[in-house]
Amino acid sequence: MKRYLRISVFAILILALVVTFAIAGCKTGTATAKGTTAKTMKAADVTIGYSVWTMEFTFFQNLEKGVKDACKAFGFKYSMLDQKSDATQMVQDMNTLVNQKVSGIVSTPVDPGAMAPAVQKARDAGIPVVCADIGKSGPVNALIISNNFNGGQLAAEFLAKLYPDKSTTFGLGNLKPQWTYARQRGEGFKAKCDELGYTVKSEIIVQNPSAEGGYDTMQQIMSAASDIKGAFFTSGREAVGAANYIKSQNGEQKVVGYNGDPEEFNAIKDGILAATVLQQPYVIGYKAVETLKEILVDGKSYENVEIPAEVKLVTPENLEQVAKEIMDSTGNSAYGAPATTTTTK
Amino acid sequence: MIKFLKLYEKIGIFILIVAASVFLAIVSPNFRNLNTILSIIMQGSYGAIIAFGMTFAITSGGFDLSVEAIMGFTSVIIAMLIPSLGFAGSIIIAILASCFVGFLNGVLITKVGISPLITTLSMQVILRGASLIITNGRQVVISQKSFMSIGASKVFNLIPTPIIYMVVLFAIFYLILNQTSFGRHVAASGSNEQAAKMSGLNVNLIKTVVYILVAFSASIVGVIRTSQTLIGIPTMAPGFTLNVLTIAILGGTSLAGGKGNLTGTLFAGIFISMIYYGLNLLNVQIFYQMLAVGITLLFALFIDGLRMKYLETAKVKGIRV
Amino acid sequence: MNENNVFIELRNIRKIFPGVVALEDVDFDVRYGEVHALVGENGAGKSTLIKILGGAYQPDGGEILIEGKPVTIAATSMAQHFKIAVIYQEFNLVPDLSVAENIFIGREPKIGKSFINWKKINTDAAQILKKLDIDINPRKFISDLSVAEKQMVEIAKSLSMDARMMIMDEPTATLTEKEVVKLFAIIEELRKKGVSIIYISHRLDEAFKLSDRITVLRDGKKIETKKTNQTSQDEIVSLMVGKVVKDYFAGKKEWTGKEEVIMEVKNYNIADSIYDISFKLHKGEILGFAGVLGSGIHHLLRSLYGAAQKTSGEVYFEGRKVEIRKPSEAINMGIGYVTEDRKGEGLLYDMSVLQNLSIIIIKTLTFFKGLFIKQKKELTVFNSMAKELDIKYANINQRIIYLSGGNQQKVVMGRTLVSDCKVLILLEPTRGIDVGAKAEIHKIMIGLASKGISIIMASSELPELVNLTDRCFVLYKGRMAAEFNRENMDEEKLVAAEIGKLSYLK
Amino acid sequence: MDDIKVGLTPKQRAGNLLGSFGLIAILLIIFGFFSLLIPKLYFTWPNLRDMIRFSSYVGIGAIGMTFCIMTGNFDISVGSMLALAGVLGASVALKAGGIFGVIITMAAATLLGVINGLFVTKLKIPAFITTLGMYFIFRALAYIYTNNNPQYIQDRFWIFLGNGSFLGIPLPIYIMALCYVIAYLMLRKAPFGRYILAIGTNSRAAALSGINVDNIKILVFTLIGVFVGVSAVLNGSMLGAANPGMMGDGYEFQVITAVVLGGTALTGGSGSLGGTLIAAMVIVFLKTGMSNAQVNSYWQQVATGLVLIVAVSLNKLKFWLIGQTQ
Repeated sequence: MKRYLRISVFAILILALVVTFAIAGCKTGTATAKGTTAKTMKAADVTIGYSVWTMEFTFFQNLEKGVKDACKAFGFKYSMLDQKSDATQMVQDMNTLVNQKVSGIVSTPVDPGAMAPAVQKARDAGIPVVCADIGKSGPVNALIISNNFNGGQLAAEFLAKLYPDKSTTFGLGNLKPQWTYARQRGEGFKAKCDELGYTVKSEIIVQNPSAEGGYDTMQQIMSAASDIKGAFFTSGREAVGAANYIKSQNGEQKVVGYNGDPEEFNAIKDGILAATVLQQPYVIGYKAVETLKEILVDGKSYENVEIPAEVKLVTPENLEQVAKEIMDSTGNSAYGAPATTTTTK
Repeated sequence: MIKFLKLYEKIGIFILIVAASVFLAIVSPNFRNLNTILSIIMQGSYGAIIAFGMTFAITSGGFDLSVEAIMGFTSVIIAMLIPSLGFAGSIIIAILASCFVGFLNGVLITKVGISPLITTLSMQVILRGASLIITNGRQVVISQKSFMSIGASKVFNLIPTPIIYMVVLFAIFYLILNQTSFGRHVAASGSNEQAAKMSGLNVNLIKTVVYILVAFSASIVGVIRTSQTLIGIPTMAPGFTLNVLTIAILGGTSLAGGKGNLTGTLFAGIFISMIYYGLNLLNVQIFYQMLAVGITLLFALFIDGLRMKYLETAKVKGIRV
Repeated sequence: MNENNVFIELRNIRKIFPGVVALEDVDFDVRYGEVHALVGENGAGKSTLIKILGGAYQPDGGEILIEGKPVTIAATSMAQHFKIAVIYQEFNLVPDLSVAENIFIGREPKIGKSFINWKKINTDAAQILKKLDIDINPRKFISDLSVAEKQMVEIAKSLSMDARMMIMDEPTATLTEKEVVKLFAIIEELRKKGVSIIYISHRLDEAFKLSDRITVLRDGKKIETKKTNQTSQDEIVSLMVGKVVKDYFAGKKEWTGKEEVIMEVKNYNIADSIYDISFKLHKGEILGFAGVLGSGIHHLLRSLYGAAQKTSGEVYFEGRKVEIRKPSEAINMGIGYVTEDRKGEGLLYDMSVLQNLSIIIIKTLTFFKGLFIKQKKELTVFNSMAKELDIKYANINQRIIYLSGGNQQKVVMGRTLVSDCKVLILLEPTRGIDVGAKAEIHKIMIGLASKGISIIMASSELPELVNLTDRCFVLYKGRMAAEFNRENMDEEKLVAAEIGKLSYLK
Repeated sequence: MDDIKVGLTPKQRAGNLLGSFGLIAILLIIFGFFSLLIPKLYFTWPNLRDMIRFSSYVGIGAIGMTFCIMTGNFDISVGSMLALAGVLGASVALKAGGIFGVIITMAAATLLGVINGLFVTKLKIPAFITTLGMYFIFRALAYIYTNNNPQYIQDRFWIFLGNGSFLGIPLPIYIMALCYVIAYLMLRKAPFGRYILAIGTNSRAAALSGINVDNIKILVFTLIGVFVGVSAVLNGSMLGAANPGMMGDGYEFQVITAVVLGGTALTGGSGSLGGTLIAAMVIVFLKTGMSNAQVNSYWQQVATGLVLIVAVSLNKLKFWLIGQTQ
């Protein structure tokens, strides 16, 4: 009996809710229809929703800050959701934002291939979508992305300059296979090495996407090819771990990273890491909102546009200068403030 | 035959290692290099050390899914405290804090009676969140370079320190499990909890101490890994827990409890490292590495099942085993 | 040491379980250096009494005095504190620990504070085992021991505690003759040292050989304590059996012995337990099996149901030769089985009364080719069976563990009956249920037999066998020891045959 | 002498009430709390609709797991199974069309379930370990089969399954409801349900009642496959792609959490499908609420863990109140 009681209570509650919403939904539904037909909006009415890959990585934290700061600058309201590295959550977040009736969506997708239906839904609801970094699928308005391939090439050129001897060999610490976009960095690196006549002697996947994972991978690369002179790691944290392994072995090998996270800046400053390819997550985030502003407020049209974001090689020579530029443009220290004093988000 | 099967229980995994070594040594000259061998053992040590603790937990009839979060937690605490306390002080506090987490696990499991699965799974999520909150989601760079000597130096300019830690901890855990009354009480609690209680053992206390030991072993690895990279990493070792479980089970520790095989755990840790490391060196794609782990696991247990069956029949037939 | 000094005394001990008074105002005492035998039928309250002494149960009334001082034995560890050791029938040994470790668990000799002194623990254990003249390597694991060896380890364990009182529950049930002799020598030695022993056994001759006094329990009450040398086995047997209320068994129909044979078992053997058993079962017959622990009856009946494997032998059912490899085959043939271990393998304790009753036949009460249960039909079947067996329950969705023992037993029996079985195998059908319910179960059995269902019943309760069965076989150590029919069957003869005293029969 | 427990003490009544309505209460509290806190974002029909739609991902997969845990077993391989079935189906859909893709996904998952079941019962390897091995093997096969290329799902029929709606209610909700109705019928109205409960509560008694324990176990693992297959179809549809590395990552723990949170005992023998469904919704409702309220994502993790412990403790409280020991 109790079971039937329980089921019926639950069913009645659900039914009551559905009815409530059905009535409420009819009213609000017509309201939005009007909203989307309007060509342009006032800045004060705009809400930007941002769906971030994860807030566990410095890179994405900086990207998020760019999005948030841009919203503040343009006078937009702002709402952020965290995919927590889960593709299903990513789609869910996109839907949540549509339901929140935000005016525009910025997404940094964990699985760019798996967002097409969700993007379609947003566009059907009249909400423009801009991807900030990583990649895209579906009818996305714009994608702002650093040139991953080019970044890899820069790393190869840097190592080539250090070792003019063409018989020199290098190692490559690549990312897990499911992160297809970031593997372009490795592709760029390999292509450039090929072009310049160098050999990538050992390519190993970092099993554990974390600094200590890079440490392990460097150890493996050194076992496989002990005569390499340098290595490129396609993600910053792993590069620092790898460089620390070289240091612990008192090795001479040069490690180049990719991202420009604070720990990389610190490591370059300390002479542990040779160089890194700087992405500008803050700028990417900022630009994404700028693009949305042009669509929403200025009434410009973007469909499936790719906007490249500049990547830059950071070496000990230009380290201080780059750090200053970052400080000037974003108000953030490239070295990362001590954790105790940083403010939340 | 029976003697061999009995022996197999103890060293079965060792046979796998020998087979794998011979194979690798034949296909790649890299493996005839002492440094490579030491590197493989070193990378096996991280999983093995935590699996020592996990072996205790499984022996007592439970398991612990919060170990990877405990590693990150340790790492973060060290990084935050090192500027003010120096590395000795911060390591001690970090390990104590991790042990306290283990204590909480133990209390929730024994006193509140929540299953180990839910307790430690929740603890994993909570602790990850807490570590991220402490550092604001940042990785914390450690500026004290001498700290690196703990996990990244070599003894006699040859043997990496993690291997030393692994051997020392193996000795300690082995002594605790097999030589002390406490260790035998752990086995008793997992083997027949009712009998253990009837014999006057404080099973709740024993289990709580076991979860403290797991947390302790995880925090040791947290310290080693933090020292190697000189970064406090709140999200350290994602997905490592399943690896540790695999090592303990492959090592021959029975999930039914009561039988902990630390020697097996030690070798299984090295074996798993051999698969990943060795196949990496042979440029075998990561997918085939996973396949190898899965098949080895099933194969080892299949053989173990055959062994048990044989011993059972032998017993029924009256052969003294 | 004064022989008459009382070590432990129980006064007015009461223990009530839901639905059953297990012990009612029992007085009992044990002196120093005394072997005190405790006898009674199953369900008389012996186990409850020793569990109270061992700290596993708390009495609901009365008091316990040790050396004249009132005490509470609040936990098993407390019993150890008072140096009372209990050797239960279900062993409290840890299978994955060695013999020596089990003997000294919780009290291991140590080097320093925590390290086990393996040398000492093993030599100490070896010493104790040697004292018992047992040939077991103390380094062996318990899981590798035979049942008898485990028994000896249990004894060694309590010896090592320097116990002042030792309680032995059926210690010889699983031992060989040689081992029994050893055990008796040990008991003799313990007695000399002033250790008190409570000795529980179904084998009366053992009790007479060993004990100083014998206490008889029946239905939770103490009947009598006798000095052993002032009584006889016959007297004790009659005290144990008591006056049977013959009314319970009224209505038993006349069985002629000329009914057709429904099942025949020929030269049946099971490894290590049953040797060359043959018998015939007739339609409408109640066939009894008697025997003490270790007689192998349970193995035999389990294997007839397909729940255990025979090593050789033939079974004929309704004239056809059959192979019964698993319970479902037996069920399909029309053989039902009611276990003696109701909790361990009878009750589906998380499930309702209704679901427990219908589990065997549920696949036949379906429509759409076995997809859906005909719930109305299920209810009808349940109601008629509940009425037939007079099962008392609050509602059909009540979980079965909330029913009393008697009603649980009726449900478990009903489960088999609804499947229209022709042969019903009942193991200890009235174990652990109260007197009133016992009578009901007996009535049901008689009713079934009158309807032409054949019943094979194993019981350690002699009145049951004597009054219910048409024929009764007694098994002793796996072999057919005696066969009785209604005319020549009485309880004393059964007891004598059960304990292997066949000479008594002549 | 027969004592029939008709009257319950107030404590036991409270316990029963807690058992029946505890989890629903938690769901309503969460929903009510966030509705009051952020009414415009949370208390809207589209939000509620999508929260229920997304609970189908864990909710459907958890049906098979509920059965499995009821028999006292575990299946760790469901996440990898989801990925392998998903990529197989998606690759077929590219060549032969969506309907075939969906069929292949379902068939593959079912087959993988059968394999698990056979390994567990015939080789006598404990389910936990067998499925741990399969966890690695299935995922590896998914990678190898696709050579690590995401399989895009563009077929309109397949996309429609996860994203379309009928009468204003999304299809996944209908599908989830259908799955639960079927599962409910199996558990409560068919002999099968009795069998799995019997095996979970007392497998020896079940065997003595003539139940073929091995066959029922194989069937249970097969059903896990079937429901994971449905989940894979819907998940693939919502994502528009089957990525061998991303799909179903961490799914096993989400599913087991929902089952245990729903009140199914890990020791087997008891549990409820309704509990599992509500638990799956609790998790989604809580996550969405916290995200919408802009709770710091680190604090979200802490809160999720705490809610889990509290919810399971309530279940313990129930047993304590009823005074029932297991």
